[in-house]
Amino acid sequence: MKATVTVMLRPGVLDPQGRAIAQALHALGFTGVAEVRAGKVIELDLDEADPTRARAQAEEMARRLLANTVIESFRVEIG
Amino acid sequence: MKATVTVMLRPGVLDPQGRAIAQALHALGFTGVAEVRAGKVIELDLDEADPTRARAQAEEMARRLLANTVIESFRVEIG
Amino acid sequence: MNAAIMLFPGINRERDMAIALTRSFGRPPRMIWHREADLTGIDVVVIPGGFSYGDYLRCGAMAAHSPCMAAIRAHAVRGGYILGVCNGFQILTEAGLLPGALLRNANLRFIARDCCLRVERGDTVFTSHYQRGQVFRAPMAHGDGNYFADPATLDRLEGEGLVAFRYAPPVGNPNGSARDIAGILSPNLRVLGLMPHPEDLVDPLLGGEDGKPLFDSLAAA
Amino acid sequence: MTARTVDAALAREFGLAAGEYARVLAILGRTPTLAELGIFSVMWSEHCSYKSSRLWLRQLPTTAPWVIHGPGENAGVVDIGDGLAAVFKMESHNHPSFIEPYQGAATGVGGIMRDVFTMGARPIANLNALRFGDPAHPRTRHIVDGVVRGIGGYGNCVGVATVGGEVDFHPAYNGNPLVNAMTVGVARRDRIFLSAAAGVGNPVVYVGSKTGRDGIHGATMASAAFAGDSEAKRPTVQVGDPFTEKLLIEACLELMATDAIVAIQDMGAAGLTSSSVEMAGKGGVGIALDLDAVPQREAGMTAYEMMLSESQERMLMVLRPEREALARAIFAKWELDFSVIGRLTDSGRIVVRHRGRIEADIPLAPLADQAPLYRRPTAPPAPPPPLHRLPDPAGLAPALLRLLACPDLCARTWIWDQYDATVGGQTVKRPGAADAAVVRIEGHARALALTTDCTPRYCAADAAQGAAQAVAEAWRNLTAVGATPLALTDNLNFGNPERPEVMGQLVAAVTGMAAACRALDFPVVSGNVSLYNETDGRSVLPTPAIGGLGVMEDAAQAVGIALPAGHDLVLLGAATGHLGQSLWLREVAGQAAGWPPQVDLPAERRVGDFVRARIRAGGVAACHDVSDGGLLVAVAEMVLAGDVGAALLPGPDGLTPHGFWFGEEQARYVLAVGDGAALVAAALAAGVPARRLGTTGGGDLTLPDGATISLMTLRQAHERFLPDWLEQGREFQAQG
Ligand SMILES: Nc1ncnc2c1ncn2[C@@H]1O[C@H](COP(=O)(O)OP(=O)(O)O)[C@@H](O)[C@H]1O
Ligand SMILES: [Mg+2]
Repeated sequence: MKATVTVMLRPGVLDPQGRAIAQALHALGFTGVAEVRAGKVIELDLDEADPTRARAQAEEMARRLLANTVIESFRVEIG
Repeated sequence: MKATVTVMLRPGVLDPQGRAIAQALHALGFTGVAEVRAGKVIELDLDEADPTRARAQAEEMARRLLANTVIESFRVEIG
Repeated sequence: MNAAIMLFPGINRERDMAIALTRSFGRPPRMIWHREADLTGIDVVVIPGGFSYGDYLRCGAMAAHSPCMAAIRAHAVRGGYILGVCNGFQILTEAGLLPGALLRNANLRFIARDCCLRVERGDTVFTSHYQRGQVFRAPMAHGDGNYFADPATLDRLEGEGLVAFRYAPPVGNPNGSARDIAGILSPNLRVLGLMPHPEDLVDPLLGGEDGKPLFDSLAAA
Repeated sequence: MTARTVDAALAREFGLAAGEYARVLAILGRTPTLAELGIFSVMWSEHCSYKSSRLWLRQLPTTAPWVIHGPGENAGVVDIGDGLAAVFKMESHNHPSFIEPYQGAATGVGGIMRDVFTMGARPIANLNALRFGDPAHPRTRHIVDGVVRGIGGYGNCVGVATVGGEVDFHPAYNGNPLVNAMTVGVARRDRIFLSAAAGVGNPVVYVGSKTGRDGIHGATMASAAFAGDSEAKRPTVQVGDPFTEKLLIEACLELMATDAIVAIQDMGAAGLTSSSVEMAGKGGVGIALDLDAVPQREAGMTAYEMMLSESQERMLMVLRPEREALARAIFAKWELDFSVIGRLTDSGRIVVRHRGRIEADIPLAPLADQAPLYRRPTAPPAPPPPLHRLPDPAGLAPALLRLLACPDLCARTWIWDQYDATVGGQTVKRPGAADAAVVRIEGHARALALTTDCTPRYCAADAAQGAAQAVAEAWRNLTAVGATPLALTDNLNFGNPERPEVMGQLVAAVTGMAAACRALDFPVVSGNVSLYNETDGRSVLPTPAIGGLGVMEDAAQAVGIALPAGHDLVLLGAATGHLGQSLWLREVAGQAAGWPPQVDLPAERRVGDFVRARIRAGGVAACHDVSDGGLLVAVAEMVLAGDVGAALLPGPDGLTPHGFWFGEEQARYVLAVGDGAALVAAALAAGVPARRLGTTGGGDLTLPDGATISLMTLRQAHERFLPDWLEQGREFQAQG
């Protein structure tokens, strides 16, 4: 089962990378972009056929290692 | 309209980060993880109500800036 | 005081740190490979700078979750001293031994230059050979040194006098750190984390001895 | 690469000329397999075989009593005293850095470090010699940004201080930047590891990262000119993993402290092929490889792919069989792959097995001995346009400010500030502090002085003089910190050798280098040739980059360029007002004309030896050689480094002020000393031209014509360009 963990900076944490991307997009003429947020995505190949258990595992991994919950939040997608 | 651009290393391109994450997860006792790939995600707030046009814009941004197509591929989700 | 340097894979300033400790302590520190984390007889555990596990995922994250962290945590619980510099600071925050987190530098670049640090308290085991308010120079070399904590945590740090060093003029705050914070202490004042590298300025030939008082302080404790 | 028929057409696609393919057929007596064709094509590529340059490189002096290993090993090795040796080399990653600047530069740094630690040396310093296109060209900014990040990204992570280098901009590099990386390591002189395999039956061991399909045919790519379609060559881009490199350094050095290693070689260009062929070939033995044992990152790789892969961070070793378990344990500790992939044989052949089939079986001797060697036609380089007598269109102060601000002279702070120059705790002179970086050797008083130099515009005008100048400038930069120059490494970057005028430049450059090396006792101990640096038929400027290494017994004697207050400034060396090919001529008068300054090798030596002796004797507070931009720029750089002003005296009668202050004559130094008159007298007595220039102090630079420039004005002019251009996104405006 494949699990995708997406990790984003929490709202309130300054995201200089997102801001830099927004500026660069504007400079390229993409003026219709408002906010940009940059984050990480981690794709996991899990040895687990049950989606519920796979999700629980991936969430546990995210909590323990993949995200730093002081600054980041995460979401998990399965399949 | 919100667009999410996910950028991953192309298949076959060395992903040292993914490999290191896999090893760290194993060390933490998550032995059921096979491959791990690490990538980036960029969330864009687009000033565009039409999903087709929003997708086209986001794809153009990915090609021109967000992804380094020499080594990375990308996918776009809308909404 | 007996000092030990923790060696995680990818750490690269362990030699600099050993030189600085040897100068002040008069004998070399013990070097401890992360898989052999026996800390008996050690008073101060030093986690040096570098790129543990390549800084992949997040700086310090993987080292902070490695098995030997249990021994370091136990050392802290025992009231032992811990010094984390640069990657070591990142590891300590990732491990929850110090609050907050180190984000990417605000300019999104690696910054390697000298900065100026103001000593916020001169009455700790790490800073007794400095004067409070003294400004000294230290090389910095990091891509992720932008200190972040939520406002309540920042207020608590300041209120309890746990800010050890702040970036100061003329160089100022190079990386965007909240409230110019360059180094912080644990509530019992026994754990110090800081981003710049005092260990790289302990020799007049290399540009000065501005960093030496930190190690002299430890040696005298 | 499934089931392509091997024939002359495929051979041509692989970069083998018709005659070369015919020779392959003759050696094998049959049609090669795909893997064999791959092996021949990379071994006989320009990059690996030096087929266009080998004949000429023989002119270079490579020996001296202090040279332990000259060219022919992974890196050069020189005796630096105290039982120690310095191991160093420079290598190019030009084409990869154009395709993917970050990864191209990063893997260039990784590759050259492996050449150094494979010989048993701990890398202690990196340098980088960079040439970029016109700042006004739309792609240049992206390339500069990526290359600088890549060099820092790799070197900072591995924890080897990046202490020096050089940067030039010129439109000739628009489609082909040059990224030359140099690494210097230190080893015990009796613990140098070589690559010649020995001991039939001994295990051949693969360590490091797994093999993927990265960079297949990278060596061939580095041996072909670019066309506008170079994007199509992209799949060969390799990704660097500095974390693994760091582990590999530590694991190799740990193993090297034992007696386990018989021979060791990094897997660089042409990966497993060149490392196995060279190790067995040098040792005069055969080698049998079993590719099933190669650690693989991807499924279904063919023998061809594995033999040609340029995956990074891999090494090949021959071990004593009884030490295999010990070695395996060390690599397990560092969590690196370790696999016995073959044995040495007495067959004199390389035999490659994969999935039960013999995929290659080639006699090693003819693969090396019959490698192509060309004496390509040469045409003498065209002389530069003549320089006519010029009035000064600007005056000293405006010209100085313009020069200090121009891309080729502006402050490189924006670049160094991204390189960790202090890691290791031994950097005595950081970038910008002195003419050469000075790095002490841990636990010793001794230090190495390191520099890279080349002035491509001189080489374009006169390749022989330009190349001699590059050698002389490297020697001078080492001298200026007080070091004894010992040896150099080079990176000869040229265009397409099949063009007679390019070949003419190469031959002239090697001749000029050889003369300078001989006159200065400064042998060549390692190097690299990078040809086919052209895009759409336009060659880069001939760029023979020189990496110089010197030693000083006491690091405390190292002198920098920063002026102290209250000193006299003295010029040593002759002033003739030579403006041909000067930066003043280009930036202020808008011309590139005339011959470059001539290199007077006996004068170079006489002045340099005098300067070094004065520094050793103490009493020299600052020293800076006079190079790009001339005397006034040299003084201004000293003023800025010291944050101390200076007041200058008029130049000699008979020279125009702009000729005196902006001429680029060679063999010159500016010294700050307590007693200028005494120094001038001593110099003249030693046959060294000398002249008092002025005094130091205050907060301004006061010129002999009375103009006064504040340090702040100077600094702003000097420091603005790179940050404005790269951070603020400001477009480059050519001045004048
Ligand atoms: N321009 C040169 N001057 C002197 N020696 C050179 C030059 N170019 C290459 N060499 C030497 O030839 C040998 C092979 O070089 P190279 O193929 O670049 O090494 P590697 O196999 O490590 O990539 C090395 O010993 C190198 O030092
Ligand atoms: Mg090599």
